[in-house]
Amino acid sequence: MDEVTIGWYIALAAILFSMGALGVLVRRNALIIFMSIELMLNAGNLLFVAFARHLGDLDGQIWVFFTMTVAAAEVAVGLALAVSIFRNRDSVNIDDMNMMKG
Amino acid sequence: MGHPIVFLILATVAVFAAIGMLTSRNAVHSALYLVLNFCTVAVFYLVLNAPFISMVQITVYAGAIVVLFLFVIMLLGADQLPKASSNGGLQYILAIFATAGLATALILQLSGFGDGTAKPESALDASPEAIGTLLFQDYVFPFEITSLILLVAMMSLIVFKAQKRKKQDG
Amino acid sequence: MDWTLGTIALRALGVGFLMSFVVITGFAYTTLLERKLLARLQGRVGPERAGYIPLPRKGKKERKLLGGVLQPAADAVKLFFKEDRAPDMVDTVIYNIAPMLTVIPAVLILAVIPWAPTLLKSSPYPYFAIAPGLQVGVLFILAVASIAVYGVALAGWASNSKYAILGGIRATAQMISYELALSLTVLPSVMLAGSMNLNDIVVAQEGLWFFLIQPVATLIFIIGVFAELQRAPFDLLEAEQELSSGYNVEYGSMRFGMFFMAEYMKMISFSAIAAVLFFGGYRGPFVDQVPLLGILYLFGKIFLGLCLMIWVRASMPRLRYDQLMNFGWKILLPLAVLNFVVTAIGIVLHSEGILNLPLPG
Amino acid sequence: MIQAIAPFLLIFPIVGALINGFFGRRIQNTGGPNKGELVSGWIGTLMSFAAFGVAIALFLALRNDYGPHIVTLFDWFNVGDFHVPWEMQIDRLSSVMLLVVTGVGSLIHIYAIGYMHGDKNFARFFTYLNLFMFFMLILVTGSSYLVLFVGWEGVGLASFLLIGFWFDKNRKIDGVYEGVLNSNASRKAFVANRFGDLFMILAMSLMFWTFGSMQFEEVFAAATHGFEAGDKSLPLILTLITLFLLLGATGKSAQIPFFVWLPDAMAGPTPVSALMHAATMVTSGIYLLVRSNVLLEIVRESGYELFGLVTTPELVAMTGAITALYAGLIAMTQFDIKKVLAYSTVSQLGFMIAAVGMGAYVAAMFHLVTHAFFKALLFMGAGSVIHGMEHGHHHLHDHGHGHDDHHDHGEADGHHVVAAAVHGHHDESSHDSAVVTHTAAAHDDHADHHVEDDFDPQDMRYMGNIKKYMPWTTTVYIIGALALSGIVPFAGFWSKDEILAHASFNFNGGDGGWIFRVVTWLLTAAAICTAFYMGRQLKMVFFGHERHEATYHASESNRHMVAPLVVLAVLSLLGGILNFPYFSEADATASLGHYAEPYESCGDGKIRECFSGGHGDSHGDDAHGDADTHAADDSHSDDAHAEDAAHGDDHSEAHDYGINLALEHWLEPALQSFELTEEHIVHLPHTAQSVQWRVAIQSTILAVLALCASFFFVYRGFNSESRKADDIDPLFTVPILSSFLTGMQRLPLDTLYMGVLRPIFNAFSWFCGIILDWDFYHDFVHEQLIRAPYLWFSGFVSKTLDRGLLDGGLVLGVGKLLRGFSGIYKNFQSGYVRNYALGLFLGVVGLVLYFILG
Repeated sequence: MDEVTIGWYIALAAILFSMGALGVLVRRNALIIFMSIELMLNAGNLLFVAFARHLGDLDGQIWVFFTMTVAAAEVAVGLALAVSIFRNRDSVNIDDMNMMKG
Repeated sequence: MGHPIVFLILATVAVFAAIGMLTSRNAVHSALYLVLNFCTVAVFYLVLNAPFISMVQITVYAGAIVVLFLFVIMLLGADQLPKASSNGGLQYILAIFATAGLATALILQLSGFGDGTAKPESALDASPEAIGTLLFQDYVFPFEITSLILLVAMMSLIVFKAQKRKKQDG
Repeated sequence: MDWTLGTIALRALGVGFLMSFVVITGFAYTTLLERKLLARLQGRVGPERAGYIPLPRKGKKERKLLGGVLQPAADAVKLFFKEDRAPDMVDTVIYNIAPMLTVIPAVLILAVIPWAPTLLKSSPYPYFAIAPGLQVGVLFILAVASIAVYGVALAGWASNSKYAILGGIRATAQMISYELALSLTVLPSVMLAGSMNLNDIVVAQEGLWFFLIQPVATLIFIIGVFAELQRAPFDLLEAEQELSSGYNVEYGSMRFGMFFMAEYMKMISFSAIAAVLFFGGYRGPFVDQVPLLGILYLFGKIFLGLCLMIWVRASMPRLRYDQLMNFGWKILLPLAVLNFVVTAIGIVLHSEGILNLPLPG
Repeated sequence: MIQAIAPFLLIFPIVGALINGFFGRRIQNTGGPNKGELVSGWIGTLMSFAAFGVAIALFLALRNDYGPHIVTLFDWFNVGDFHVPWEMQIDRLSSVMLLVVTGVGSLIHIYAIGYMHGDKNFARFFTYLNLFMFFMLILVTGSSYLVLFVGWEGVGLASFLLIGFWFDKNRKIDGVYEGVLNSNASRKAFVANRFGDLFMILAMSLMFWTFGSMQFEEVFAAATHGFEAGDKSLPLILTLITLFLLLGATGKSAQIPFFVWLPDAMAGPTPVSALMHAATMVTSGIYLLVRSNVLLEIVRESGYELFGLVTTPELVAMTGAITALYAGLIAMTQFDIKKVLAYSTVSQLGFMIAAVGMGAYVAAMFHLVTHAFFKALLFMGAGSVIHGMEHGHHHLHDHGHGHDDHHDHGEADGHHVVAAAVHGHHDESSHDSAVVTHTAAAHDDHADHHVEDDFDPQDMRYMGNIKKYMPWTTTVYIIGALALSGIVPFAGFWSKDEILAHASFNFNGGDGGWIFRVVTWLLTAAAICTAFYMGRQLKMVFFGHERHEATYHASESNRHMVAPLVVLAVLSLLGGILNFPYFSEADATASLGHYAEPYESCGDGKIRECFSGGHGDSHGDDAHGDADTHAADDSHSDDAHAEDAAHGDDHSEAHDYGINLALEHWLEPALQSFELTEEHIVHLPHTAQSVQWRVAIQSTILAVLALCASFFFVYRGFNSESRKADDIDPLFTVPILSSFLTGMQRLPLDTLYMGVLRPIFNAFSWFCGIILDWDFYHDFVHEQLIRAPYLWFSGFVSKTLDRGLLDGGLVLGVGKLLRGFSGIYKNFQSGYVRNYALGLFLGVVGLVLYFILG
């Protein structure tokens, strides 16, 4: 316990990731689901940076950039969708979005 | 890779923030917990010798993404969902078990990875110059691709908006 | 002095306390400056009763020297002693946190501003600042500036009032919009200096202040700062006529005061940033010989910046909301991008030896 | 300079295609539907003109410069040691093709602006035109068979797209939408072309297998080398290669086995017919064979006979000649104005192929060029007439009269032959039944009287006396028709005569065998046919009396359409000077002697090398596969020639001959059959370079006679004076019958005609139309041997197998079985996103656990 190893970060990232996943699965507010996805991405990013540090290699940090870019794009589009769905159905509850029900 | 006490404090805050985000009834509170989580992760980045990423993390996530969330929540007034009929506890139980299982498995199996073989801190030159050099030399193609992704996202938003406006006009 | 981790932290605490104290005190007098200057610009006198030194004059009324010097203290006392109560149905936690969230970024920015060349011979850092080790100072500023919006937005939302939430939404949209142009105009300085460290940027302006090379960027930066500070002519989120002072309408007492505290402190810190990025920072005559002069020079520049802000407030009408958005997205942003591109091309041409431009390095 | 500008040949058209392809619709509809069509059209046209400018520049650059310039654009394949660069070969042959393609193409672009006016897919049309241009230029400039093949397929694609351009026309013909018929026609063209392409691929594969290359230069050099070295297997291989090339050419150039697509291709808009199916695309087969002249000449020289019967050049000549006559005969029986021209095109292409087979490459190219002029002119003139007729018809509809009258007349008159009018449509629509030619007699039994809805602006029987309403079109059309018929001063006379002269030379004094004798007669007969059907068409369309109300309202087409027509008319008039023959043998010989000097100065007959020596910079040694062997040649003469070139003597030499035989002199360096050994140098028969007076006079007389005959016969049918009295259906006048009838009344001579000629003619035309065209030959194969079994098989598969066994037995049974289970499974499909996400996540967790624990 006297030194922080990469394993600690893996554990932390795993916990954060699982929480994000849980959020996606149990929350009904579409916006919070988006946030949970962001949390999952962040867990991944954290691991990237930790490994970059662990391996003394900058590439991990570069990939964090790309993740952030994609996350930003995803949020922008996703929120626009959420807004327009809200305009149509007056709700951001994803349980209301069951038009695909068989 | 940081002092254990620092790590533990930060990790506690991060996990606490994540739990808060998960359990808040109010979407605005969730967003704030998320910001807290992001800021903690940013501090982790600082500890991990990635100041540049850390700052970008705050700017992009805290400064842009969550602000967008807040903006949308406020705009829609969607901070609290009306009570709706939940479709069963099975979903909750299964989800909790599955995520718990995943977390346990990952922690148990992966946290032993590469024990104590971290490179010294000096091995990593994370200055903006180094990142820029790497980004524009080795990763220039993915970089351009991300710019394309952003462009497409932007265009999709514009199209979206334009359609909506047309619908309103018509 | 031995520069271990502990002493560095200690030093940062000490310097931080010192500078924050100076600035927080300074903020109080910035309010006075604003009131006096505004009054002068509008042909009034301004506060003159609190704490003047009476100079009796023969046959006439006495002359008031340093009129109003205690006015900030009086204001503070008044604010502190007002009854502090919140409306019903507010989101208590956030309602209470929001004013603090506005103040914190304003103070945080001070951490990276280089006040002077190194004051202590033994210091491992080449300049005097609270956190001199941060190499990505410019990014830090952008990061902190980007989270400054939370305070206003949350204050608006938590107040559970229509006016307040409209003010909050306006603030969010406005700050997101103008932040882009602001960030883009910071970059030319970074490119010219070749570093994100603020001290490097200051040092690079040894020969020529960047506002001479980058007049457009300077102008856009200043406009962006006005928008970022939500000061006239961009003070739509507290537009009295429309929103009855917007996001802070439900606040009272010192909570209300903290919003103004944040505003004036941000005026100071952004003046400092503008000085650092475009006006040579602490650079001035003899500053290399007498490093302490640097602090004076920087304060002087900050003072001029404050005066500019007040002057603009006195002379410009408020923009309409659509004008604000159009201006930000359709004029400032393209202009900033263009300026950025031109600068990049210029730098490349210079470094290739095709053009001989007066650039540092 | 050539290196620099040549790529723009390809860049301009593709840029035009891309602009119109991506933004065309927007440009076209700027400011309202079709408000911006002129912009869109002129973008395409200007791109085409730009390519024309480049072609002219290349032409000028090649004036003092003989050899091929290889312009490497980029590496195409790099697989191990196998490199295929994408190269353009600019030489004098390709420059002639370039000028024709871009020049005529540009004029047709202009014409198309007028013709397509108001079409809702205006921009798409120009996209396709430019795309076609692009591929055609690839085809013409490719330096290897492989690159050529890319263009070859590309023009096939463009042709497909353009024939089916109006795939959405919803006018019904016999219960079938016209658009469906159009797209069927385009598919037919595509498939027929693919058959030819199959042989192209075979030829290319064989070539690659034999010579290890598909570059023209390398293949020809290797073949020549092998031939000189006396390689025993070479003649057989080259015979096969040339045979396959011939078959490939028959597909694209619509020769006898594969010509069925060309008449149907008239479904496309008229500019397409003019551009592709007359002037450019169909000539690519000719170009291919001319380009491969070295191979053909080697085969001819080796004398290898396929099955012991014919050599491939002879086969080429036979194919061309038979097609020429056959298509000419069919053309005489057509009533659709464009189909007459289509069959005429097939026939004229036959002339060119025959010329190639006889070794008269220059004559073939000459006819190609002039034919491009006047056939484009004729097609566009026909388009103009159709346009006018349609206009008139619309006008008619707007005024809401005329049709009932027609109907009544038809009834009152009681002529059953009225049906002829109706069955024009069967011609149009029945590509499925492929009864392309009908005579009136064959359809008497189908008589019905829907005259009103069946107006067909392309049917010549509805026309008549157009000259009164469309004077410009009439004038230029007559010029084109005379040119095509081979009447004296017009372009067609000179080019066709040159081919006939070659044939006659081979026949009389040359070394050609019996085959060339047959070829000569066939071509002469085809030339007579040509004059006859053109005369018939002129008569039916432009002279006589109006036979339909619409004709009265026909009006001259707009400027965009008329201007190119006038330009082409001038070219058709003057095209003969391109290769004006000498009037005396002596002049020709003198010219040749003079011209041959540079050859001789080269010493041992390496003429190409000799030419190349003059401009060593752009034609480096590495361009020649066998440069070292050639470099060992007489270096002194090379130097001397280089000096000459430096002093510009070369230039003056090349232009000492005036206009006489300009094309021949121009092309000679590019026709690489010169590269053979010394004793085989002169394979281009130079004997016909002076006028063969006998042939010229003979063919002129025959043509004039045929024209007169056609006017005489057709006049009877389509000059019914009674039209004015409005008591006879104008469409009643089926040519043969009515000419016979009127003849009977006036001339005793017609008794003879009635008794003898008419049955013969009827039988013959019936034979052509029904037996030859339908039952007997090509469509029999296509319809009966291929289509019917295919239909049967697909019916079997779909009805019996699919619907009966699979659907009925398996699918439904299984479906019923599954319906039970699905009731249970349905519960999983809650429609809640979270439930699906959970399923996904459980799967992921399962996988992770499997990999971690397992």
